[in-house]
Amino acid sequence: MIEVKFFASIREQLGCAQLCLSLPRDGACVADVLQAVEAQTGVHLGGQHLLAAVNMAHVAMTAPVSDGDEVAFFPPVTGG
Amino acid sequence: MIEVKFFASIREQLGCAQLCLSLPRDGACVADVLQAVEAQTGVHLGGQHLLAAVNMAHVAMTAPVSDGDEVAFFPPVTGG
Amino acid sequence: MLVKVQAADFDSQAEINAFPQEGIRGAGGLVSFVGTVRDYSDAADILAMEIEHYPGMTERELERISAEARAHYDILDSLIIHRFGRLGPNERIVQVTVWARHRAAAFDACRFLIDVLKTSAPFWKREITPTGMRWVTDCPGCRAGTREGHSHGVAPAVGHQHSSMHK
Amino acid sequence: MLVKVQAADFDSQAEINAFPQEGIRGAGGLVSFVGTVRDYSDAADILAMEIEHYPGMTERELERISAEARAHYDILDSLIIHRFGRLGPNERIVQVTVWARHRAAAFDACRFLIDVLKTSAPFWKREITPTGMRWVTDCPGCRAGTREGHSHGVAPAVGHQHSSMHK
Repeated sequence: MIEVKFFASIREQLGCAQLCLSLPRDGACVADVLQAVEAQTGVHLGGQHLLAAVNMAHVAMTAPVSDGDEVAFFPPVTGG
Repeated sequence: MIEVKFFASIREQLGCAQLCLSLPRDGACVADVLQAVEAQTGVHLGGQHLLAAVNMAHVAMTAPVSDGDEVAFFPPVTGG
Repeated sequence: MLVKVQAADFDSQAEINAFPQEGIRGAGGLVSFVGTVRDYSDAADILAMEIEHYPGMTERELERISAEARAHYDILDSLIIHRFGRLGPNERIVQVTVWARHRAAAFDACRFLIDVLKTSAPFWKREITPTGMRWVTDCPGCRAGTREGHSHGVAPAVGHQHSSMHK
Repeated sequence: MLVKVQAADFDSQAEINAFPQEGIRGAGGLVSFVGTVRDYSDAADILAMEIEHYPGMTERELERISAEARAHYDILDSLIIHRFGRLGPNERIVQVTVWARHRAAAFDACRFLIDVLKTSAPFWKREITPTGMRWVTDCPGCRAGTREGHSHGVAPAVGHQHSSMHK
């Protein structure tokens, strides 16, 4: 299983802060996880700025995801 | 008369913080005042870094001095 | 390096006084940036600001950029404090303080830290108005060019929505 | 703009809190530089620092450079505090704080102010040792190139004496 977290406007769009998913496939990448999230929630997140993290580090959408990872999706940050 | 003030190492070299001088000549400049100070005190200040101010504003050695002005000589500043 | 992510307000001077002295011996000075919630005199409908964050990743990112600053600039140490939760006008949001032997490095590193914090630390602001909340959008990715982790989603981008609240 | 030249120590945060709020409405933040007396672990003979100044001209110069910063940078206001008299290791000497709508201008103006202060405000430091005092020499004129008011005296320069204490 992988734990997927959502923050800020993405969390609001999905109406959910966290999901557990099984790894979509061997050798899955972050984009695959996002597609699985969209399939499960029925919410389309494409077409907007979206950042991703794996195990609390920023990654590209093409980054690999392994079983047990924590994946997060969120909009561009606005701290500071 | 003009009032001449000295600060920091210049004050120490002269052994004096303040002098009153008559304007060396009509159309005198800061360098003329410095020469008058050297003549009066017998201390040679040439050959070292020296800044000057007239009426509390930084000026060049060629700046004019008028009767009633406050002239000051001091080493490069080291504040901050 | 010291990183604090907290809801509570802080006193800049007290934080500086309490900073471990061992690492900053020999400092000629410090440079601090303190970011505050703007006073919305011109947008009277904004009652407050609320800051959400990603607990765990936030601290990790702030520690990562602190280490990066130390690797790239001749500094002695740094402190980052960032608040979350609800903040009123003029309240402090963030403080970045850098100690260095020479001030040029302190200025450079402090500026680096706040710039990078704003594009990498997982904080999100929203404005609280009488009729609800709206997310502040800033899009540092668009502003700064492509950055790892920045994407317009897996589907083709169909345009960005930007609110009027840019910092 | 506010300029304070004083013997007493100051609390950075208290000074910032007490700053007139009218002029800094709309500030997104502030940048501060605080300069301190170094800890002379490697020069154990230095007991303290003493700062002499030119009363009247000091305030005038600090006000002049504050006005210059405001003319050249998009800032809201600034505060300069500089102490004189005897200061021990790690004591605060100077604080420069700049408020601005956007942080880039605050960083630029704060740096400008401390750089210019160090070459134009009439303060002189000397180190107090068990056997006497020695003036700190820094020669910003030599470092920064020719500047109005900088001269090697009316006689030809015969060389500069520089102490080992450079900041």
